[in-house]
Amino acid sequence: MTEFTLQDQIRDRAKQLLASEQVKCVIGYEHGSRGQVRPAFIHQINDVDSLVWNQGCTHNLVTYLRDIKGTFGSDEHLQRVAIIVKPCDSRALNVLLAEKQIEREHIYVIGVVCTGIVEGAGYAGQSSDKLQTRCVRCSDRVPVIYDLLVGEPTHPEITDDYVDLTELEAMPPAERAAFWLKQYERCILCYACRQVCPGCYCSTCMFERDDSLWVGIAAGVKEKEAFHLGRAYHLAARCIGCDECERVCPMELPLSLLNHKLAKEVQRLFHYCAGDEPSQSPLATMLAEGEEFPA
Amino acid sequence: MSEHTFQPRIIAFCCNWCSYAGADLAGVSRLQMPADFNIIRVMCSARVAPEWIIKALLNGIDGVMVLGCHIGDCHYISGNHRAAKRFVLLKEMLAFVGVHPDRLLVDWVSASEGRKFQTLVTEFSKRVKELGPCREWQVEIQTPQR
Amino acid sequence: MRYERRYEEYEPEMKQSVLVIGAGIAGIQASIDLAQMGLQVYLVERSPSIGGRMAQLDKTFPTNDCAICILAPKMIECANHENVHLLTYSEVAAIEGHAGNFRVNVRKKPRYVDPDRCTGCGECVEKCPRRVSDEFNLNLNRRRAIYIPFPQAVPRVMTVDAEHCLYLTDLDKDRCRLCEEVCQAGAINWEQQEEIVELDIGAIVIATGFDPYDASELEEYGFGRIQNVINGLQYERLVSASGPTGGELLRPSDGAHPHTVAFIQCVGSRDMNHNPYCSSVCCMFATKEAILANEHDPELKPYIFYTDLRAGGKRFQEYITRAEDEYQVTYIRGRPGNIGENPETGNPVVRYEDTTARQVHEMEVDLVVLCQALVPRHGQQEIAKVLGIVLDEYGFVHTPERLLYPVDTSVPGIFACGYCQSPQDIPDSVTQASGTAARVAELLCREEMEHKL
Amino acid sequence: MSEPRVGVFVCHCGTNIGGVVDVPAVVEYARALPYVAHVEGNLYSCSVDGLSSLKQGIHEHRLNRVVVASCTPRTHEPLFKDACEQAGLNRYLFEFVNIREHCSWVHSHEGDVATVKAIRLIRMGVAKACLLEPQDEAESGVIPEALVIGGGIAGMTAALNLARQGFHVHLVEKEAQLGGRLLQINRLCPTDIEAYDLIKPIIQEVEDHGRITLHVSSMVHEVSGYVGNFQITVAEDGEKQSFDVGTIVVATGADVLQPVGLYGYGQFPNVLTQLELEDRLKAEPPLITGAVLINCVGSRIPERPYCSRVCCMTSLKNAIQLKKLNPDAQVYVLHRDLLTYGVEFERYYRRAMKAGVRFLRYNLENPPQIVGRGRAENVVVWDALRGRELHLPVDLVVLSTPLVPASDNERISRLLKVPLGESGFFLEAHIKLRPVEFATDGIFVCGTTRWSADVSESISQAYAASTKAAIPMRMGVVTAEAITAYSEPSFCTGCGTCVVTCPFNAI
Repeated sequence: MTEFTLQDQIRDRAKQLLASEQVKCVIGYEHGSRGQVRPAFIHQINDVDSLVWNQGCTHNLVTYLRDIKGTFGSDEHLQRVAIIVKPCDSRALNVLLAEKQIEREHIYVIGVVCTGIVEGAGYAGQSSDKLQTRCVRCSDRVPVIYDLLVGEPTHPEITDDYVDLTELEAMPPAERAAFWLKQYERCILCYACRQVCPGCYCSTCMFERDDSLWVGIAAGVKEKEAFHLGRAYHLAARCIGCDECERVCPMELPLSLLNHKLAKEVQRLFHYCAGDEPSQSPLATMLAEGEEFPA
Repeated sequence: MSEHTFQPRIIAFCCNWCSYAGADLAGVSRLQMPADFNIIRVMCSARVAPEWIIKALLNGIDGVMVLGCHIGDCHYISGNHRAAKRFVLLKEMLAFVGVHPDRLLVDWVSASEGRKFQTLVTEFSKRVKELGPCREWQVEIQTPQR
Repeated sequence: MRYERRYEEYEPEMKQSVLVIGAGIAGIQASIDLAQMGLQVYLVERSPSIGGRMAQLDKTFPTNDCAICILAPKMIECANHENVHLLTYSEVAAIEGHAGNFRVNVRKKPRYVDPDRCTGCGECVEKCPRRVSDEFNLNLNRRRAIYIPFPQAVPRVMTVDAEHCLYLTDLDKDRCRLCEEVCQAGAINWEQQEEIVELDIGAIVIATGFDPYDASELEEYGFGRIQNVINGLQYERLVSASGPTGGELLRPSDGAHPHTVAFIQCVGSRDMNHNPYCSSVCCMFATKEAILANEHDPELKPYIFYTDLRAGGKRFQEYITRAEDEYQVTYIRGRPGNIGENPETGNPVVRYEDTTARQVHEMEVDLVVLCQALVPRHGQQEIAKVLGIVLDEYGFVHTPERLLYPVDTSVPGIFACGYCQSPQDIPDSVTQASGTAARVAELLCREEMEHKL
Repeated sequence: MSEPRVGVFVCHCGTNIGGVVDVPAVVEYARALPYVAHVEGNLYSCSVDGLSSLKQGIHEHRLNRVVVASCTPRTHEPLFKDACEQAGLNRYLFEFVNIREHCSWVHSHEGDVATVKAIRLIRMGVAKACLLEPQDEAESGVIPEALVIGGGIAGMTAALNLARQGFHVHLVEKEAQLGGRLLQINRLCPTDIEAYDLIKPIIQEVEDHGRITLHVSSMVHEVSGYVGNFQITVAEDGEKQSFDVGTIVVATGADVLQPVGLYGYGQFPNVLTQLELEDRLKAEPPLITGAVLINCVGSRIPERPYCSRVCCMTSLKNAIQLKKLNPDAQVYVLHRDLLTYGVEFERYYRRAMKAGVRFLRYNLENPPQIVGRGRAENVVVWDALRGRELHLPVDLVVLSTPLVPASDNERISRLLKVPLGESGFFLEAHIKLRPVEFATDGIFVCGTTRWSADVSESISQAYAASTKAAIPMRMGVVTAEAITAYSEPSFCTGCGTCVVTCPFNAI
């Protein structure tokens, strides 16, 4: 199985869907002007052939669904959207489905079997042959939700070892605090991390509400830290680990570490993995019989 | 109060129905305890937003207690269930960014547990004292002239 | 129906007011419901505070809810309701009239404290030199002669115990009056006299509750003779966080932590020599107390000696299963023949036949809790006489048409709810109390509603 | 709202606060706090003098926020809020600071520390007070009509009581006839009165009552609205009818377990349930020489752990009836624990023994065996108390089975949005103190819908539910809690988590 055939299958189905007017748009990937892969929004059959699929397709396209919420028309004139998802992205679909941000009948999911995305993807001239670390530890080769599956399913025996966290976890608390403060000091509060995140869909972010006083004009490190910790916590048990926040950060803050740490703890404490199912977060449900915290 | 001894600043969020009443009973029973905590009354332990705790600990508060009704006693049926889950995770997160997990204490105090309230406050205050200031940008609170 | 017809014989003008006798959980619930229905409620309570027996309990089965935590808000709600008029430290002295129109005299005993001035601050309590045994804590400790019975008492007004006050009893007439000296509110009033309050009342609710049966009547169990044999209510105070030991389970003889506790059921109940009836709540409260014992100390072994395990309420049987599975509670079917005492250790020695194994054993334990029968409150006979209602042979208020009218006494317009009319637990008492309000409304509110519509 | 003008009243509480906290220093400090327009110390803020001084302060200094620093809001908040209201200030513009229970009493040996703490608490209180906004307690009307679902003894009692109180009642019964389970019962303990004699006049009165609208052979089809104003649609043979009510009482009853496969039931013709025996006793009383009644059939077992409360008495009652029909008959009750609680049942138990009914205790490890060819002939039982096996010749075996949740419960639960508990019976608002209420306002429950109960208990509960339903109807208005959550449309993303998590179905 080569990438070429996957790409062909994607194009074929995209053509069918647009031709039969089953969808009004296909959200996928195309080559950018400088050769990098970028998101594509295909409305015309003629444009379908620009769709690509390769190991540079790093973007989590689910994030674009929140922008078109409310544009799907009425039941009689339903205008669906097709979306290409990797296994990781598909978990974000489940999160949004559970949180009623999208409805299943509004989307046609083209799930692609994924063997991993390379580092530097999404940026011209930076692609390498090395898989992203999140892909190395990823055991999901098949999307958890799809209408059409493209590719041959494989189920490699990989378990997340959380090695990226080991170093920080081993540090004395003071050093850890220093590490993070150093990072947050560099934050320029551009909010790119939030904009790219499929889980950050609030119309007005609570950290920017004018009555909240969370992030003031001073934008000191306390406020930056409060923003990042608050955002990470808001994503706890919801973040599916696409690491788009880290990819888009112009200051290259290691944002994924905190998200990954929370995912690890959510798994340990609540035996829950975000996006496995379109289900309520364990933080919103009651304790099960016999469950006890603080344990 | 010597300038050199560290006086921690602690917030105790107490739910209106059980733990605030437990704190009242401690008072009625004249149970003595350190004074470095302030109680904030909330309707339910689930009302305590994690962001508050984050903000408090980053802004000069050295320890936060969240005290609610015992599981099963919640006035709002399941509020404390959510608090229980929320804060156990928050602790882990705080620990990961270098805030000692002992700076956040979540426990249940019923209206008849004045003594438990005293014990919790006393031990928590002791522990936070050991840990020292949470963040260095402490602002000295003005004390009145007597 | 029968009562419907009977009421019509009386004048149409029904007094829109209700007298509730007894301010335990049943009386409080009935008062709140009646007040919310728009009736004026006069809640008469003999002791200085409302709250009753439930205020003395530590936890409640089958949820282990803290009793005072769920009761105190009800007490406050009741006292604060604009239609409820509390008459604490008062007794019903005389009644005449009939359904819809009773005339009631209530005797208010002197507190020697002006309730309008007293702020409940408690300074007088600290200064009072006189210590007397504390009936709220079942005489396990001592209180002062000026006191409030428990911290959450309502109203929060001090009471001078006239029987023990040094000044009032002439024991120290010249010197004491310390309470008066320290009271900055000027609330102490030695001139206070007994007062008779006259009330016009449409209906009467009696909810006087229960007393523990005096277990010393059963000589073989050594209550009152063996120090480490206590009764169930004393145990409640011992494990209560607001009790005399601050919630530490310590046995009376030496203040040591018990490691084995035996709970004995049917002490004076289901017993032709004492009280033939079943007290209805002991199986469950013994189970609760056993669970609490094990919660206080997971190493502690609780044993429950029972005749029949009566767990017929909602979630009761499950509670018993949990006691066995999670709290190491052992149930032994058998009624102990006698309890001795090991003179060296002070340990009670329980002699019993395990009737399922048909063997006689002796078990030495650190503490014995007698789940004594519960009997109508003392003074029940006198109240019945004043009200003219019939009691049954055990002193419970007789409800002649129990099946259809479970809260109607033998006198029209007088209703009874809670333990004073039949052995029952808290949910049943609360239910009956609310139910009583419906019966009262049927009597008093008909006309009013008919005019409205 | 205009700029805050906060008044701070610091209570000495005699020496309770004043003896520890330096109140004059606290008062001085509070004067300097932002927006504070007036500060004073009181000997007792809650005394008549204190309260009038508070009201005077509001007028003289045009205060629009009040902070009282004294004891606990749990006892004194209503008092001060009332005082504010009397002085013309909205009661929600009051803030309580607890410097007694939470300060002077717990730091009583450290006056300086307690003073500093009192200042901190007051500063917090003033800061919060500045943000307070006046609130109105919204009122809405209550329709003085009730819906009672279920025409058994509980439902009829509730309906009749409400009607006698003067309210209009819609009574919905799914069968064609009123009476419910009691129609199938022969006699009732402890008086052994015929069940039909008991309910006949009640049915008559319900049918004749001018304020009760009967909907028989009907089901509640749709419910919407909230306390005071529910819209109900009832379907009778496909024909729908709508009306509005203020409150709802659920009294739909329970089912009785059919002991299929237990103790030869369904296999031997002479193994009956209690209910079947009742039927026989009514129609053609069987003359038997040997009968065994087995209790706890299908209850107090791992898959159905609860004790059903009423079955022991049913056994006793029918054992006595059988004994009455033939005093020479050998009638045995096999039980695990006999649930004859209280005064009357215990007396009834002694009566049964006197009548010659024999009681044997069996245990789960060693349950009775029914043997016979074509019909039950012998019951073999291990007598746990005597430690021996007994062979009891029988011509009748009766099984006491528990009440189980009605099959309709789930439908009603969804219809009314009220929860079912673990066992499948309805879940009340609080098992101890709110036994006949649901967490949802305006909906109440009674009788075996809630839990196993005998006739008298069901009636008590029906009266209780009736009281609870009458209260809002009698008040005529329901007051909504002034401080409640609301959704801010510009921030709401419609995730629906609040809807799922609210245990009161308030959203």
